Amino acid sequence: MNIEDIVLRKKADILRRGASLIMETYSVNASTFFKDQKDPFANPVGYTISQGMEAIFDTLVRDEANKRALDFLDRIVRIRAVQDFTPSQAIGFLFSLKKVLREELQKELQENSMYEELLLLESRIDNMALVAFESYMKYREKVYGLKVKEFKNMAFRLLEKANLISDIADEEAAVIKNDTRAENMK
Amino acid sequence: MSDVLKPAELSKINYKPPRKEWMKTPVNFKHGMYIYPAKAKNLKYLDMPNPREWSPTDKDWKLPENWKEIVLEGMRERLGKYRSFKIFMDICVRCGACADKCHFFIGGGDPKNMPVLRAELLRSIYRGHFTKSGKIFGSLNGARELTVDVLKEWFYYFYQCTECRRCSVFCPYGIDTAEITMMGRELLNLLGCNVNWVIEPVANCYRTGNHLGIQPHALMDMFEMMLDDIYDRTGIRVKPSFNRKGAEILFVTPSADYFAEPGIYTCMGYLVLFHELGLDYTWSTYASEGGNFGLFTSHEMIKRLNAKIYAEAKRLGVKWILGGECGHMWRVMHQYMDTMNGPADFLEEPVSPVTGTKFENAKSTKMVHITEFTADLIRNNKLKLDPSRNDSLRVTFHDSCNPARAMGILEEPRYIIKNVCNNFYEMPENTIREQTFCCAGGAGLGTDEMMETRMRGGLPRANAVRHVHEKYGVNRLACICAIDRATLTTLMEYWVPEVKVTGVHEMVGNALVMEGEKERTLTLRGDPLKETEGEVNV
Amino acid sequence: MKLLFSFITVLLLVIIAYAGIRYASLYYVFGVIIPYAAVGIFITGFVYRVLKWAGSPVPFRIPTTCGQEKSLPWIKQNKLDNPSSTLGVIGRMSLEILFFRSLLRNTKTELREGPSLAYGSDKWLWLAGLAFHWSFLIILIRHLRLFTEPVPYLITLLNNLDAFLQIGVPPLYITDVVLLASVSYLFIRRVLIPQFRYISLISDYFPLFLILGIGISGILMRYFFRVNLISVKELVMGLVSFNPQVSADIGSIFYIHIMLIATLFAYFPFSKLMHMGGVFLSPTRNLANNNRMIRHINPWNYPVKVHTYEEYEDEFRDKMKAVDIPVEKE
Amino acid sequence: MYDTGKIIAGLVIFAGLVTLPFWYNSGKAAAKPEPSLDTPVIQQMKDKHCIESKQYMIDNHMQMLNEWRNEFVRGDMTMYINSKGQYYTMSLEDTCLHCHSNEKQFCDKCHTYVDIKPYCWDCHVKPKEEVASGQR
Repeated sequence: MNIEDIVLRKKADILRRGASLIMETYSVNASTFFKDQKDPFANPVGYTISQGMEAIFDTLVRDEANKRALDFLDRIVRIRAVQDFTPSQAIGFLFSLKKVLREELQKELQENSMYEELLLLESRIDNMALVAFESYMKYREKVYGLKVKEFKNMAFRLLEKANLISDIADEEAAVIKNDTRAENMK
Repeated sequence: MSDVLKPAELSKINYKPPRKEWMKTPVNFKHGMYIYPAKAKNLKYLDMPNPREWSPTDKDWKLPENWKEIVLEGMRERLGKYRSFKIFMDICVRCGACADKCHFFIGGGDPKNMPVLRAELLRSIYRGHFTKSGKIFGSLNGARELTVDVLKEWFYYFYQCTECRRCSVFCPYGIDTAEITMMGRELLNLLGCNVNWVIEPVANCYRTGNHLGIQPHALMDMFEMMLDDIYDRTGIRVKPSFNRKGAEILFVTPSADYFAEPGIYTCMGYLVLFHELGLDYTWSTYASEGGNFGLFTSHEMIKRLNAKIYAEAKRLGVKWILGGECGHMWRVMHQYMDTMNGPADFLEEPVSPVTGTKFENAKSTKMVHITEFTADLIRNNKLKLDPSRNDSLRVTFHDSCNPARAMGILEEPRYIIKNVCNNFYEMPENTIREQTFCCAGGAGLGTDEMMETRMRGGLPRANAVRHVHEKYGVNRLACICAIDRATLTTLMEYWVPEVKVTGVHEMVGNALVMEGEKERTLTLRGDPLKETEGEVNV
Repeated sequence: MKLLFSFITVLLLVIIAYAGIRYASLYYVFGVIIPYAAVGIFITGFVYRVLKWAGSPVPFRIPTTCGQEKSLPWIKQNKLDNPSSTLGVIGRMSLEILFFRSLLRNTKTELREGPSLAYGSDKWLWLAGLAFHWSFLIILIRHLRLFTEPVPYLITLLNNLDAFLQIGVPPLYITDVVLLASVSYLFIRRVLIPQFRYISLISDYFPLFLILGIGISGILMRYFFRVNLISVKELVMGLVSFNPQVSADIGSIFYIHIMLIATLFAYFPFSKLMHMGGVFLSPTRNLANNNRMIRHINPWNYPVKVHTYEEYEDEFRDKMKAVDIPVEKE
Repeated sequence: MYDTGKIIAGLVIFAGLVTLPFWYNSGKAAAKPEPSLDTPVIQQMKDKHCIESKQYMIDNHMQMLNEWRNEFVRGDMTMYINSKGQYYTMSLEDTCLHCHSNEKQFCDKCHTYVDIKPYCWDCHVKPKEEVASGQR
């Protein structure tokens, strides 16, 4: 029996504890709500986490850079990137999975001395953490990008008027437009 | 392999916040979660108290010496003036029905964003200073002393509420956090603790008539550009009038519609619609702002800014007023304007010049919502529409908070959308109509300084959009609010980048078949009309 | 801490009543003075509180609308959730007060994942709240049999209905069971769910304990430590006809019951229990959404400083003229 | 907008409802019920006693009757042994009503007063009223 089988067998427990460890990074008030409210629209955070954990788990066992899993990981990180966390806190939940694995598999690990296999599993978690880090940075940058973009949108016409915005594709049209405008302004 | 960390050691990292009582947890101002304070020059221009340079992260907020007296006196005065305030302070039973209804709590999990606790921030002071039981039992009964820390907490959390009223829908006593937040902000304003994102638009609006402080000649430039774009798309030169005396209708819309992307396209929608109808109407440069950030400041400021609308209608001698797509503007027009600045007895009961329909429901205020006006046109077959022009769009509709929960405009926009486009899909039931989720940028929070807070607060809205995007391939989010058009655009970009935001009248403008138009190849936005947007898959 | 404080206070009340009767025989104090005082405080306190609310005006009409407004005649208005007439408001308020409609709104949902049991704690809140308030009301009315002579037929009927299961002697009242069950639920919910424990105050726990105490003492009295009902009614009738007579042949459990009820009545006007009166006055519920049809008057509306058109034109006249915007003064 | 009129009206209704018992009973002296023991059988008894002490019967007669019924109908006991060791037949009609043949003057007096409707007469036939001659 290899470690993947054992992990699969304990899937439900591992998933539940994994998700619950993430939830517990929130205040106790929020975590009960995130855990208990099952409506995906009334509770997008809890829903995303529990859905995401399942996908992450599958990747862990199968060792494929499964697009679906990465997508779900991305969704979790996307949420945590705008919540009240430091970067390490935002991604740290993946490492808490290691804790879950070790605790859940403690008996089997000792009996079958599967530590090497465990290391393999853990390195998959490390890989995912790296992916998560990339996502995290991507979304942090996005947040800053949005700040700039929103500012531009807000005064779109003013910037356009000051010739600060110009679409390359519309270059030709813009020239004509600016001409007529120049005339109108006279 | 014995040096594998034991579980207990691994678990030493503990993110759980200490389990302290909420009163003993002071706020910690972090970047991205507060808005910069109002600049002194803006406060001075508005004759508002305590203009100074300061920052919420400062230890010393440079409060007036007798600040405590000012706040308590302010509270006493407001308890005497607003039954709502007094009742809402007294009757909450803390049943918790509201707790998980706030988008900021749902998306972030900060317990003080539970509406009940947000109100308790104020209630605890009320108990401590205005009730016997609070004075006797103190913190045991949820009472506390007014301190600078309390003030900081107020500032933090009352500018983390978008006054969307969602919690009020679920409260068995109708306790409205918007009302409580408004009181909290009024008290903060007495000390000069306000945010620039609100006060600057207020000052600008007061002086120039609009939030960005655009002067009349520049306003005309903005319109020129829009008119050029309309000519470019339709081949028709629309000629609106400004400050024209004797027009039948005064049209008022938020200024973001002339300046901001994608608001301008909605504005182009109005322009082509009115042109096609040959409507006898005028814009005003003096009353060029429908939005009213006074609502996010104080009741007095609402009135000071709103006064322009009736004053201008009277000066121009119009018969009635038509209002554009906006959320909080309509809260003011619907629930405050007539009471504050009425009676509008110099106007006439609104009648549509095109269909002859009497707008009975606006017979006192004399101001009609544009979706009521347009829905009536469509119902009476007065518009030639080609909904297939919007075929590249798969649309869902976001009910903006104020039209939904302070007016009840739910069917009119839907009726219009269904007539101007062929693909309309509703979001899940508990996220629309009176249960709609806020964009998280209303009530003066829509600034980039609050980006993180806004993104997480907007998650419930975005999540429902993502659902219809994945299920039906929705790629356009329609709304009837200028703040929505600005903030949802950003929100979508973060959570569901495939979905763009539009005003309802932008789609009307696209579908409208105009007399003498050239064959349309571009939308008002300048996108190719027949683009099939390849990746739409159902 | 808050929980303990409330519990001990209620316990203390029980002990005071027991000791007062058992060891000091203060029948007149506990049977006459305290009940009169409690009712006096209740009525004057209640009226005072409501009048205090009434002293503040409703400056603006701010209903929370929960459905389609009245607009064009062919658009169906939701007359109950967004009323535009007094009749509609009465309908909305009735649903609110009799059936807690706003709380019920919590149950609406579509598309749920996972076990559906976990969801719906809000529905339980509605159900427990409704069960609690209704059974409390029925129990209150039922007690009128001890306050009236002859007993009106309607009260007899209510008594019989409530006991129609005919379990045991004297027959079990359904509302007794429902009341205890629902109050227990409301209490457990407040203690066990962290969100609610976090927001709870003494003034939340105390009335719960008090009502639990009243319910338990009442049930003990009816089914276990039996008291002489004839004497009880005699005492009560004496009170309501202002001719109080005390008799020593009523057990101390009765006085404990009375003590707790008296406390609840006296405490009522100073507490959140005033939501009973307040719910009628809530401006987001008891106003019609007819703002644009009928002007609402604000009694303290005062003139404010505005930026007039003249001031505006003075500042921008040249710029306006430059782009041909008509001006008042050339 | 104060709505003073409506609020005052509401308060008057409220106060009226709360004080209803005071109004309902005003001017009426509430007579304490005196169950009558005046029946021919009791009159003839030398030593006037019930099967248990008077106080015990006042407090517990309903439980006793309930137990009697259950025992008689569903159990196998037909005799009751009282605290003094005397035997009585478990019978409403033959034992209780033998002496207390005046239901209206005896049972109903208290039951009506505190609004209790015993369900004895759901099964049993109401006895013919026998009142001592002097009563009429």
